[in-house]
Amino acid sequence: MNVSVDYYAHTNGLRNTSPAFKMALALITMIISLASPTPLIPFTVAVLMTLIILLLADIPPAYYLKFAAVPAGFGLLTLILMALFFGVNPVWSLMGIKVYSDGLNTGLLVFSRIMGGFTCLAFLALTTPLNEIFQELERLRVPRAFTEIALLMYRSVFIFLEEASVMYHAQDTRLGYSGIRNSYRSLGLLAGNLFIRSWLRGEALYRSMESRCYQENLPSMGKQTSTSPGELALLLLFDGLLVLGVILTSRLTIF
Amino acid sequence: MHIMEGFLPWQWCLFWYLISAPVIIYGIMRIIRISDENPEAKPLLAVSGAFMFVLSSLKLPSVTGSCSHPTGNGLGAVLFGPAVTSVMALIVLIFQAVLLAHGGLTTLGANVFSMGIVGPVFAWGIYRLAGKGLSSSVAVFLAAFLGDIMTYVTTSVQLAMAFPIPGFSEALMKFMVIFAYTQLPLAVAEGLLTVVIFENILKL
Amino acid sequence: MRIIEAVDITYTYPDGTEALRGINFHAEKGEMIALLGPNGAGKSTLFLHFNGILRPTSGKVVVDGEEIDYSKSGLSRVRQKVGIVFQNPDDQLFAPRVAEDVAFGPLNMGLPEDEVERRVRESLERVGMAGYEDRPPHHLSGGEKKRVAIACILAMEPEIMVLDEPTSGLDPRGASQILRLLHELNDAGMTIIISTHDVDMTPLYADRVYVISNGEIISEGTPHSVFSDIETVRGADLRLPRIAHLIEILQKEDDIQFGDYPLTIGEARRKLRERLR
Amino acid sequence: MRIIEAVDITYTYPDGTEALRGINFHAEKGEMIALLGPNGAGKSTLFLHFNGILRPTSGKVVVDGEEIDYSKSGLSRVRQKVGIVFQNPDDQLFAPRVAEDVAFGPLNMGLPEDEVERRVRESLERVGMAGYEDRPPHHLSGGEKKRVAIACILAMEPEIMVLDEPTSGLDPRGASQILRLLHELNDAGMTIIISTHDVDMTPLYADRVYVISNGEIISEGTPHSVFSDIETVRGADLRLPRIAHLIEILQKEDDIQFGDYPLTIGEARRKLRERLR
Repeated sequence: MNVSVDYYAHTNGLRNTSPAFKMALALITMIISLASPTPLIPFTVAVLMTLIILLLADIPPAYYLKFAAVPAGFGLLTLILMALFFGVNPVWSLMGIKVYSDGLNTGLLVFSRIMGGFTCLAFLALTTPLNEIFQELERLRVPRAFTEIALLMYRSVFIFLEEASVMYHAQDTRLGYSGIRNSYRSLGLLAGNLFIRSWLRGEALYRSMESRCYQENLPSMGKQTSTSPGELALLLLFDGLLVLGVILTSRLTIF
Repeated sequence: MHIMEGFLPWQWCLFWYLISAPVIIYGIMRIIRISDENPEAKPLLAVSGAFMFVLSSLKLPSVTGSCSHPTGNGLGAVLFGPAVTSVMALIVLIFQAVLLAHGGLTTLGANVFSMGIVGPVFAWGIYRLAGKGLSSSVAVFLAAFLGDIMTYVTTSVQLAMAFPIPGFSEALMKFMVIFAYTQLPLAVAEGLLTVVIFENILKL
Repeated sequence: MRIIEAVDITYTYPDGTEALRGINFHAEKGEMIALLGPNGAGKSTLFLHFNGILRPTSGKVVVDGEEIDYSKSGLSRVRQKVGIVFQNPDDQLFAPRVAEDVAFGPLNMGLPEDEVERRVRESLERVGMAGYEDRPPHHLSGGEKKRVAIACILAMEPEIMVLDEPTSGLDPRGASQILRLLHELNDAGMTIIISTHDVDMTPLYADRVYVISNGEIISEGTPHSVFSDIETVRGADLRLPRIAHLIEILQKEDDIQFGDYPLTIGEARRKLRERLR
Repeated sequence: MRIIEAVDITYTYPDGTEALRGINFHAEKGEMIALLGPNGAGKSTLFLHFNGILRPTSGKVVVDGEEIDYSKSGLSRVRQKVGIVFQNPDDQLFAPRVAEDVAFGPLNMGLPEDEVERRVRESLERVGMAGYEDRPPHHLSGGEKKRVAIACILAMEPEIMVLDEPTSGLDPRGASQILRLLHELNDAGMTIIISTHDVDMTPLYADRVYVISNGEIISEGTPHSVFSDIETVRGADLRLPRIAHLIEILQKEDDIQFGDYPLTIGEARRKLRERLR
């Protein structure tokens, strides 16, 4: 149960940069990386975003590497699968296994986009607390009912994660996870118990909100932040250069 | 089954966003109506969403040795109906993308469609149909199991549409075969787990 | 002047459980009152009546001379006068940031933005949590969460603060910080009602004590008068404060007479000093 | 014979927080030990090392002369020897019936049905909850839940029982029942380790006390030796037991000498009786 993302989101070096700026940077860059028809720009995005995460947001490299290992591994697997199964023009043949050049190209492109997209997502996740993201969405006129539920959910998630982990330990102590049969029974009991708890918490929460004059709608409570002209210029420069790069490299092929 | 960030070409990302949007909008309208009638609804939906998120972060051991993350969407569909569940699923997917780096933001539309719309609609429909003749445990199992299977089929279709190499049907076959090996046991697992959860909730 | 009063209230849960059976309770303005009772005696249920979250099956609750009006606007009024701090701060803190949680009440009251800001700042200062505005509650310790929960109520500037087991689960330092805070608030004029089963702490703060057992008030008075009736206290699954118990044993078993039992360390010190010097 | 021993263990959470920094701890067979410390000192984290739920970042845990083997079968063995009762019984009671909850451990151990039944019956009898087999656990009182939680561990017949804050949140009667039960189990030969921040109760049961603060053991010894070093105790956000505090004040402020501070009512009574008669 990995909530250290949330911990870094609240403590990283870019904690006080405007969330709107961080969101715009992550999303626009993500889209540019996705729109690039060749792998070079997505890989560039991955490198740049990684540098920002490590140098500006001060995320410990060891932690970041572990965090990035899963998508990188999955991306490589995709590359291999695509090269072997998703092509029509074989280039090499090793012991009867054919490698397709077009498959390899598609695989490389998808791999690069996964890394480009993931690093943008990681940048957002590690620098911006989830609640600030939803508060920005609220300012963008996403319906309040949607953001309110998400904001109310945020706190409960951490409470339930903690409770679930204690329950899991309590079951583990009594050998609840020895063997698949036991594991199913235990996990089912845990989930059922957690479900009941979640409803009890819902009631308790409503009661305590009622005590503080809650009437149907949460007042808007987010911190007001604005994007500075400097940030805007930086955003335009950074993503403008990337767009230029996409145009220049659009005819490049590797294999 | 989450499609990762960066995996789908942008045209398909946009396509699935547009397809999912009407359902989400309808779901949000339903939520607004429910919470106007009952002010307790929002806190309750929020804790249920948190429950779905936490459930999905638990690892479920499977026969093949891999791990699945139960989604709780089937459970949600049975409790709240498919439209509200799709909105809850969307929020949970955003939480998963940002807190756990599961799934992604550009692929959100596609993921909501497979996991938040198709899965719950099937689970709900099957629960309704099966609930008439079969015992409630069997109905719950079928709903969760087939809801899961339909989610995987949908994901395969989405991937085959994005990578129709050499053609759509060949690609679909390949994705379905890959999923059949890895996901079928997990669908059974989730079906069983949902039954156990459901029975525990009824007993308590 | 009786600022809050419960007159003969009974409450029966929908499942038929009788939680309260004819409770009479009142607080004078500026008092600090302990509602002492074992788990399950009805303390929390009674508290939920004080600001109209629960409506008594029979009887009435009077706040500031007016019977609670259970209409929307009436409830909003009474909830601004009577603030409840719940036992588990996790049930109460729901916002992603401390400052947002504290602002929730004032915003619901429709106060202008700068007034909300002032109240958030001042309440956090008062509970010693200034500087924590941007923290998410799940990064706080138990004692800190409790203090933020109190700030949430303070920000509504109620006349009466009702606290359910405010020191339960806290270590000695955390508990004494909360107690000191409540004393300060009380000195500044706030009426405070505390539910507890901690008999050792009760004599340290309570002007008056109610003992509740099985949904009934079975004793009422100053700490000394309540604890002098040992049978009643023990009948409610409670006990004497340890200091009083020591003196009781010396008096009963060893026939060393002290008169009225001292309840706190300070009182016992004076009594013993007289005898030992 | 040291039945359990933690040798120089450190534990760092994935986010980099150092929860334990070089803990040395041991229990002799048949001892009753208190691990005293404020909230957040690392008590629960340390306990989770005792049966291999957490694996130390460095150092080792030795149970019954063998270092914990973290393989599946090794963990299964150590968990049958060391049982942990968690702080909140709601986190460990899941089943719809008390009997099913108690049977959970023995069933997971793969015991035959009649043996499971015998253990369920005997453990419930031992904690005084016979006759509650068919009740749903969430309808029990706090003290009853706690006793069922203890029965759940007893049913696995461990050699060592580890309890996290067993009396927290309980009213005086509930707390003293749990304490009596633990004494009985200890008299029957079970090694018992209790984490707590209740300094008043500690001297009533502990053969030996460890004081933990900020992930380090800062003091160790008999209750008398630990509490005689007041500075260390207060430095760990704890305090003297109230009885000892009374005597301390008399000794320091009023210059009435008693020598070693008494920690319990019984001890204080003897000291005072000598002086007063």
